[in-house]
Amino acid sequence: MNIRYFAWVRERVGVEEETIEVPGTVKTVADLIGHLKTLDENHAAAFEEEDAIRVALDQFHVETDADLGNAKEVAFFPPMTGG
Amino acid sequence: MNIRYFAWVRERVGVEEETIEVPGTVKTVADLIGHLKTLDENHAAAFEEEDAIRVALDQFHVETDADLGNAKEVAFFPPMTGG
Amino acid sequence: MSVTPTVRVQAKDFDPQAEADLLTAGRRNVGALVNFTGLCRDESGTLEALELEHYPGMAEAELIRIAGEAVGRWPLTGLTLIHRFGKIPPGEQIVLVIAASSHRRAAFEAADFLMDYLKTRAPFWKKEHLVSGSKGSWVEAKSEDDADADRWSIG
Amino acid sequence: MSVTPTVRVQAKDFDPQAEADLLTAGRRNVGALVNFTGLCRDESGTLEALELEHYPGMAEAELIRIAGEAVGRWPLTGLTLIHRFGKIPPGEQIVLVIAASSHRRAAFEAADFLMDYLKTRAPFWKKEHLVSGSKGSWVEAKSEDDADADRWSIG
Repeated sequence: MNIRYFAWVRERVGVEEETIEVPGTVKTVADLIGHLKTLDENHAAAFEEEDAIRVALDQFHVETDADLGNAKEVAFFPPMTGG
Repeated sequence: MNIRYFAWVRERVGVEEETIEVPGTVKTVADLIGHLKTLDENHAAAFEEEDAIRVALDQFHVETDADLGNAKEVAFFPPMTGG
Repeated sequence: MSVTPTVRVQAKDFDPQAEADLLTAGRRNVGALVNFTGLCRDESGTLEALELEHYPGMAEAELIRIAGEAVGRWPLTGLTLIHRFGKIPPGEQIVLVIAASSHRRAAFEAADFLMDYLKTRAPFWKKEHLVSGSKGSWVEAKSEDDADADRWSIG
Repeated sequence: MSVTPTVRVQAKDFDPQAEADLLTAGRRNVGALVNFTGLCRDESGTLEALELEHYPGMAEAELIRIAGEAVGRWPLTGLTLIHRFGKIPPGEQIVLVIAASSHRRAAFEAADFLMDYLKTRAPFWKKEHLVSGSKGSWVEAKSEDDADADRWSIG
């Protein structure tokens, strides 16, 4: 699964993008966040304030209880500040 | 007193502007309208629908119960349709 | 520092971008520009032109009063109000309002307020000239316009 | 006839008047144009530039979705949405929304809605570069922006 990070989430994780193997027990976005936090300190720091993280599945906004389904790309980022 | 008319009020009265002598009993805009209606058929037709007439005293919007005071110019016109 | 609105009543056309540029030139505190341009519609092909009558002197004075109210109500960095008079064919510009502010909410609200107030208080009247050649009639004021203007009344 | 919004995400600057002209060219049913331009402020001289990061692909897709919502909600004759990314110094333009309609209320509401939605849903993030040379920080989302966006929720 391809994972992308933006803004300070990207800075904390330390990479823009990565491909990871997700265990079969990971069904939802929340499960995925839980898994990512176990990878290393950077990921743990990035997801420390879970409420501040927004998620897109295949470029659509979703809530963290969303099923990953067959999504190819998951993106994590802070609340948006465009405009 | 100088009186100006605009839009269909002007068309009905038949003049853009006129100077008239107002009797001493005319104190308010409503009094003035009452007086103008007695002048001729055109004035009577122009002020037939009194509710549709708007008034400015010396270029400020006023209601018909306003005192004429020392106003030099009174203007009568329909509801505005600019913009 | 108080803002002096630019207000013009004129027969000739105007250039919205040139007016907007004047509100941002040399400034770095403008975060939002809201520009409203009102144009003459052809009413499904029936309208040849609108004739805009105005009350010279009072038109300018009333626009200045309305602009002053907006400046007092919202933290604007600049404000421009231009209204044309005379015969205006479909597709041409009639009115321009530009509100500049540090923040978008103020700019949006001020421009919206100005258009509502201008519609019900600025002494302009539109007469239709029809393609059919018939004289057409005076455009009637809309009750929605009064309702729109009432949205801004303070308690 | 349905309206196809113009949506662009680009590094280079844009020309609001040229975009507005495209929405009125050859048309005579446009009565109102509301043009919102968002500019980079210098924050009282402390800001050297904003760096706008975006999510390529999703930024365009989300703007198209937001524009589609506006077209479904208001009777617009045209709609343009442009958002820049990259480093933008104070005084430069960041975002443009133009809503064209026969009537002013629709144009005002659509432009206002688009800016509110864009602020909370379009994947762009601003980082400040300070004049002092220090790194600055990511601009935090404002709760007012969420509140503004909530104004448009349907029951």
